[in-house]
Amino acid sequence: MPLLPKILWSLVGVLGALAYGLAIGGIIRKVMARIQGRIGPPVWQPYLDLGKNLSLRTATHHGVMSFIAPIFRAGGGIGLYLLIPVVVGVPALENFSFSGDLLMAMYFMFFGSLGMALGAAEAGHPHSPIGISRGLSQMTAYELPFALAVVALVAQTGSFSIHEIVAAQQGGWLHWNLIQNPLAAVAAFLAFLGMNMYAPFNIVGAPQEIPVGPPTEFNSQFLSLLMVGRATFAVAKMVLYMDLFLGGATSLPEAFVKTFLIYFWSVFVGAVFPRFRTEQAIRFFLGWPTVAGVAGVLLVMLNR
Amino acid sequence: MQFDSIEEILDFAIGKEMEAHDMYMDIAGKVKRPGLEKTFLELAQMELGHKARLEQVKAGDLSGFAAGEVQNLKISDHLVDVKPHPNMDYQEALLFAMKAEQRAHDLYVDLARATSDPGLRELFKGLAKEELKHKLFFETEYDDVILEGN
Amino acid sequence: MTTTETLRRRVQLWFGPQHPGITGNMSVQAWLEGDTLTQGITHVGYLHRAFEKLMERRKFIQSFPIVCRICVPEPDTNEYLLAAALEELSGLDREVPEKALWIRTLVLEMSRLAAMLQVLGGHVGSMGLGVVPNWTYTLRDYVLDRFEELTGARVYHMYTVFGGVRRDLPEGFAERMETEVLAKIEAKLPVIDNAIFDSSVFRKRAIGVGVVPEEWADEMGISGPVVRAMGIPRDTRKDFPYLKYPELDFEVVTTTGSDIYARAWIRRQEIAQSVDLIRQILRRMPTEGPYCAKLPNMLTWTIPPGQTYVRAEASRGEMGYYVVTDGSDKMRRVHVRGPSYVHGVSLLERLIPGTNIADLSPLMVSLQTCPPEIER
Amino acid sequence: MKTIIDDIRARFSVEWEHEQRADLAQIGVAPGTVVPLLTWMKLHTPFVQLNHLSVVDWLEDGEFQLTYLLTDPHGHRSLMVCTRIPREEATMESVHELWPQAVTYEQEINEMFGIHFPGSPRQGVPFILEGWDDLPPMRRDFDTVAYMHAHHPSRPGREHVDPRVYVGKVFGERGYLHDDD
Amino acid sequence: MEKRKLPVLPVAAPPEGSRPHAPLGEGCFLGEEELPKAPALKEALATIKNWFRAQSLWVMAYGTGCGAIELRPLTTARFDMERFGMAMRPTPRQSNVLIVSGYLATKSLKRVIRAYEQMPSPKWIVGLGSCTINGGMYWDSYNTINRLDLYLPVDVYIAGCMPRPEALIEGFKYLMERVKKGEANGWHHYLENLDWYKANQKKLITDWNLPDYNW
Amino acid sequence: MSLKNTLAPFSAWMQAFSKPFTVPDEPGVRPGAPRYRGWHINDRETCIGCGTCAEICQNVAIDMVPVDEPTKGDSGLRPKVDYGRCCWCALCVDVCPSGSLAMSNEYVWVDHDGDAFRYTPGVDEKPWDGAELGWRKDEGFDIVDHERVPMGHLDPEERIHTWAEVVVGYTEEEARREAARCVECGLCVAACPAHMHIPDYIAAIRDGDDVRALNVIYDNNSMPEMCGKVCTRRCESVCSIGVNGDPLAIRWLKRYVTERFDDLKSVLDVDVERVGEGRKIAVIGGGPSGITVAYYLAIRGFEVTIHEALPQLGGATFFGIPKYRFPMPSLEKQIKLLEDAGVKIVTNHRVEGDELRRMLEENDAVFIGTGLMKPYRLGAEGEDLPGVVYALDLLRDKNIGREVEVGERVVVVGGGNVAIDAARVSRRLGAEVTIAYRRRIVDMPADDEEIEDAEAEGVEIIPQAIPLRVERTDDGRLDFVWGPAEMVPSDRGRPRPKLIEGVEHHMVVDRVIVAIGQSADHSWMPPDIAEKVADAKGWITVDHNGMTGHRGIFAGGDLVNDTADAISAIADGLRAVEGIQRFLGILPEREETEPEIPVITVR
Repeated sequence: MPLLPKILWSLVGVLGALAYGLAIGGIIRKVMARIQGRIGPPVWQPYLDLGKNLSLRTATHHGVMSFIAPIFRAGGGIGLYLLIPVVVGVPALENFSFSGDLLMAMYFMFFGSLGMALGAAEAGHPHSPIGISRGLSQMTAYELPFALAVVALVAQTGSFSIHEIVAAQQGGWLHWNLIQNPLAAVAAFLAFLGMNMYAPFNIVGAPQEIPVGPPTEFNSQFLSLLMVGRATFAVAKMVLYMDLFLGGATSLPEAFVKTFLIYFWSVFVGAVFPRFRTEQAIRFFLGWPTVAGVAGVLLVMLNR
Repeated sequence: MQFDSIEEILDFAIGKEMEAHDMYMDIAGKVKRPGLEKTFLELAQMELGHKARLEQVKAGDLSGFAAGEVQNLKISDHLVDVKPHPNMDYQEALLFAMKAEQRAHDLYVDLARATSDPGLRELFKGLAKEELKHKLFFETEYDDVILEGN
Repeated sequence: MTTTETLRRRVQLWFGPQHPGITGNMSVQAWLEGDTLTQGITHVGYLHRAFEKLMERRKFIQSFPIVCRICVPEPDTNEYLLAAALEELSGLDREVPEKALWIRTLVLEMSRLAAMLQVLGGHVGSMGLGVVPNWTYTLRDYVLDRFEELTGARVYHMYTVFGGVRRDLPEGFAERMETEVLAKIEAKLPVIDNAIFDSSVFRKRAIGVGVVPEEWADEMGISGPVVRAMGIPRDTRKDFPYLKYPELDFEVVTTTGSDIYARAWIRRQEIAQSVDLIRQILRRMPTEGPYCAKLPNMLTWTIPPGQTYVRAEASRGEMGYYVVTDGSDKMRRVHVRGPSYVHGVSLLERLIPGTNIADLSPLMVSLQTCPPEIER
Repeated sequence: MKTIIDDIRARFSVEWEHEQRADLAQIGVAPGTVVPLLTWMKLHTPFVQLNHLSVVDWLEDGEFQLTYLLTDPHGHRSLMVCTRIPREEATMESVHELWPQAVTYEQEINEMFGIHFPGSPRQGVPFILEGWDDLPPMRRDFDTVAYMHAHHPSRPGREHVDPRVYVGKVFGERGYLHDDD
Repeated sequence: MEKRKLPVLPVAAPPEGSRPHAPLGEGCFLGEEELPKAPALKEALATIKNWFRAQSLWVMAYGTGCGAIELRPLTTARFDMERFGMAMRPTPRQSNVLIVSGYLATKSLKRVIRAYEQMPSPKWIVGLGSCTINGGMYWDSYNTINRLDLYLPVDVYIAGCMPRPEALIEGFKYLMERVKKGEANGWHHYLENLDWYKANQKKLITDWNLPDYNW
Repeated sequence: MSLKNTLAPFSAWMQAFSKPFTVPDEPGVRPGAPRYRGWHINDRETCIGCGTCAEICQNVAIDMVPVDEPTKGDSGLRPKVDYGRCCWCALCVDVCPSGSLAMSNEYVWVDHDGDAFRYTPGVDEKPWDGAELGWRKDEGFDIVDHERVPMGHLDPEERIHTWAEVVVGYTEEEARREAARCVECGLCVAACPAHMHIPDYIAAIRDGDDVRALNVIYDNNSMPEMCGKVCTRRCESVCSIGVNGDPLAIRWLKRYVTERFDDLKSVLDVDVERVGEGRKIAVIGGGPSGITVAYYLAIRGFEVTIHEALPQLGGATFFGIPKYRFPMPSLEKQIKLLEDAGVKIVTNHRVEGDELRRMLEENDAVFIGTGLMKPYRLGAEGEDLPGVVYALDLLRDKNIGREVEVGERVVVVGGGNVAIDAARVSRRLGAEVTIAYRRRIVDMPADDEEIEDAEAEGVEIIPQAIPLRVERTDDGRLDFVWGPAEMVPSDRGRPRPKLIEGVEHHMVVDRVIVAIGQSADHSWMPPDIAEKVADAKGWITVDHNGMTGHRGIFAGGDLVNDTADAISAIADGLRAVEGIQRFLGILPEREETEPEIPVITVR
């Protein structure tokens, strides 16, 4: 596919990911509301929120870094998304996948949070750095089982290319890495709980302790940028997980179903648990998930 | 007494009213009690009003001539008649007027009973009712003023 | 370590007054070392309305709409206590009819139930679980529905007044109470148990956190679920019996541990206890008779000089009213001694050092700090 | 209750006593007796709990009454210890060393009544009020309505006609023993 | 009760020519001074923006007074305000609506002013209960203000003590309607008459130690 | 972290599959409870504007605003509620004496204008007017005391054998308790002819300050002790707490205060300028109006002489009211005060002939308060028989101390207080008494309490009995013949009795006491003056100063007003006190201006 149409298609894809990310946010809010016994907001509420935030006036000024932070955040999300093939076999939705893109993806997963950390720290509110420190500590913790799981997969497939990992899983659900390497999958999906920041691992932005944490000081357009980042980042993560463990997708509907299920997994847990303290969360990730991750790697090693 | 026509009867009635008027005028000149003279003059004036009404009837305007039932409180019925005298007070004046109207009423009732012409009888009854109305006026006044505490 | 060093390592952090984790409109000024609080000072006064001052210039009957505002979630204890104190000082207490006593007991128990439900939800709500607070607030709302039916208002009932209560029980109240409230609460409680007490996360967060040493109980005057969570069966309803509580069949709930979990557990048990007590009360409620004594003209009522202290068990602990009269138609002085005064200031400040920052909000909920009661 | 009061009488001079209820007695003592009495009570009697500390302003007498409510948490009874101190330059010994929570009470009383407790840690530190520059507000000579009028304007446009005065005026009520001013 | 005196009126009157709620199209209607000149476009854009704003009201989670107790049922399952697109936000930076839930002690007022000024425009204040209108039952307290609108611009009042959650919902619907029409311009009035508001605030808060406007 | 503890919380997901708790967002889904306390509603007609709601409102949320013309028993004010203050405690509803104020169960009111939250319920139209549900007054709960402190009475059996006072009077404790029932609305002030400061002295009694109370009472009533015993108490008939209960015992409270002091002069604090030094006033008739004029003018320095035909001052209160209602010492105390004030009293002196003319020349003004002394006649046959007496004569003779004889059986014709007095006096003289009254008992002008007392004493009352004639029986007694009456409606005033023809009842009695009313007698005046002063019914018309058609002649009392009670006479006296001073140029002439509405407080 020529470059120019590819770029255009990627942009369309980003917008689609944003739309999907927002929509899934709305659905989840609705589902959460139902388990709480409420009716809940309309499904399109996140769009309204985004539009509302765009219509507000910016009133704060915390220095240049704090302006850049949302851009980092959004950039992290979009960048991650752009690296991962969404639907294998449809060039328009394969984005900029290349050999070794998994490494880039791992990097981009850090990228947004780090940028956020820089900006939020500059915002001056004490709750922001507290939230950031919690977020980074927790991230470090869940990255370990996730990285181990990725290592296991890479070792299993022998490639750092997501495209190839997906290709290796084709031919029926029994070929999925979820089945092929269940231990790595367990490690990765437990890490996903922390990654998606639903309870019990949402201490980063716990409103009861540190009002929403890092984004405390962000408002209006910056906040909408953060929303964009969060939505696309979530979609990118789900697509990544889909590609890594659920055999990718060969059509858009399949992608929707799989990604939704992945997202729903964290909601399913998050809806019924309170949150851990930071050190408890760290202890959790360094416990069973890490063991599973190590075991997963070992399994691959032994299988060789 | 015999009457042959309505005009005759009305003339008779008008004559009666004039008699009453003259009598009240007469008494008004005699009473000593302050204000009572004025009362009697008013009574006399009232009789003139009655006379005017009757003249209207005579001219053919029967509207409002003692229509419907007139209440009879029967206050004067068992009270003792009084003779007009210079030291009359208000109670006596009312009594006197009441009795006078009652007499007129009784007269018309008798006449109505005595006559055989239904038209005339109706007229007499009407006149009696008219007098009853006058009596009611005084009886009400008596009931309100003299019998207020009773 | 020198002071300067200490200061450099410590971050000052304000919790509140605008803070979703704070209980009500108050604030805690805290100093952090890492994730741990080293010192905390409670700041109150954001809700100070000067009730005690206002009551000094209001006639007795005019004071009574005001007292229920002292504690927002549980106004009836205040109403009852003011009425009880003034009845005792005026001698009206001998004329309060039987039925009024029963209704008062009912109202107090209902308000305890409502407050307990609210706090039980708050226990996990402060830890980020949205499900249970939604349910318990709904259940509390069912209680409020009955309050509205009984008293004519949802939140501020202004119902208990000198000599009795202001209105009779409505027709069919007991049945509606049973089907609309008690049955629904009992149906939901097991699921709530699952979501709270069986939840591994809650257990991790709550067990062994915020432990109040037992020896503080006597000297600080700790009361309510906090003291019962230490295993001490201290309950004003038993210790200083009032209204119809001596005639009701219930045991003081205690447990051990004295931590957040224990206090939540006490509250959970007391919800069940309240449900049971309300059933007992409604069963024994007299159907006939007046619900209020004959009152003198409240615009000119005077009470002979005297002073007294009356107490009752609120959901938070022992609530007390110290009332001084001087023979005029107004109170000379009324002092409201709420349990939060001890729990929310002295006890909280003693507990804060060493507490994780994330545990501050659950800790305050478990102490059931009610700022309007502290500053009045 | 009687026995404990007798015990107290044997050791301290009690000005008056009154049994309000079976579980509540009141005694009055001189200000100097309070701290020794409370110390003795806490150490040697079951009355170990300071339930509350409160102040009554007897403006007419020029005195503050301090009321310490002690409770026997196991015997379920309370004793109210009252003392009166002069209003001018009011000072009272602190009991915060006996009961740590008394600090809060003394801080509040210091703020609300202007009574000074030397040695109590948070004297003069604002507790409830902020930026207060008037009389201590709980004193009876502080007029909250006047303060309200001066500081918190109400919504204008209200007019009240007192029926008592109104009908008197409309129907021409007058007095004859005194000349109108 | 004793005789009441005339209240002392605020130090400064509102500046001449200013109006409490400037209608749409007059003066600064949304605060977007730098919008395109074409009035039709300007108005269309304003309509769209207002529509979005009305659909997504974020309420600051600050229970300033006892009215907060009825906000909890409102946010939780029984009355669920989220179905109207409203949510509680824990920080003023991300809130559009400040609910002053009843009386305000002077100590609270200071914090409320600060929080309000930190909210991004356009922002709205909902006065809840009698206390915000004319002092409510604490009218004679030395520590609570009687009229909120002397210190902060109020867009909607909801009468009651407490107003029931349904009344609150009605109030918010009313606010949404006014936002949609561009009539809820209290924030703009505040900025235009900042001096007057500040004078009132400073008259009451004697130990004013804040910057004059907390961005 | 056991498996159970990890899995158990997931049971919460069950809720996602059941119906949400949320109340649907539709109007009317959750109406206020049947006794919800919502916005106020008021019945404008039932409301009497007493302002008790405003009084009890601790938030000062209620203003009384003028809505209608004030009348006696209705101040014309109506409560206006400021919802910027209201706290919905509904004390105003519970206290409302007339029961007009209530609350609807509507609870939504939203506005952007803070000034909008005020309205006058029942006057300003609101959507919730006429709401069926909401907080209403309940019978079992009252915060004002609707029950009067009972007044001790002598036992009826006992009292028909004695002339001692029937009413025992309040003790101090009882008086304070009764006074504490007052809500100080002031409606009574409007109803009282003399506009006494009723709430003020009741408040003083409640506070235990009897001296202040007495001073307040004497401020515009010179014979309060008499009023305290026999007043017709229009005040109590409009008493706001009497609307749904017993009105305050205003009369008994006044009686309590006035009885407490024997030496009035030393207690009364008189502070008036002696503007009348050197001016002379003659008062003809020593009744309440005359005494009032004399006292209040005398303390102002006027030289006042009272001329009284009877041996004792007091007028009707002396000769008309039996001593078991108003004992002599009480009257003497009042007269003593008059003497102390320097009033010259001439008793046993009937002014006649040209004396009035002479008085007019000698004095600066003359006040006539001669009252109604001439009884109306029965007008029926047999009235002149011996044994038919007039009640006034009977009472006067008894009070002056003459020997009075009524025989064993007496019929009293009439239904006023005089009739009841005559009946009860006859009862005490040992007779069996029957009262024959033309109308129904409810129509009786006599005081309800008097009627009850009379019945308790064994007086039989036959209502709707019209006397037809009196005949002499063979054994020298009287046969009183009466006929029953039916009540017929009237287009003017109350229903009127109408004789049912043909039925006659007979009653053999020793005395027929006629007490149907009395009229004035002006034969003592020179006719030319009388002509200017009086009208045919004997009534005297006066202007706003109390002055008659003749310059310098003032009048008051039963002659002037048709209410025939002492307090109205006192009110007339007070009017004359001012009128005389105006007439003499001491006070400025009254300006005829619209009275300004006294806005008492802006809050």
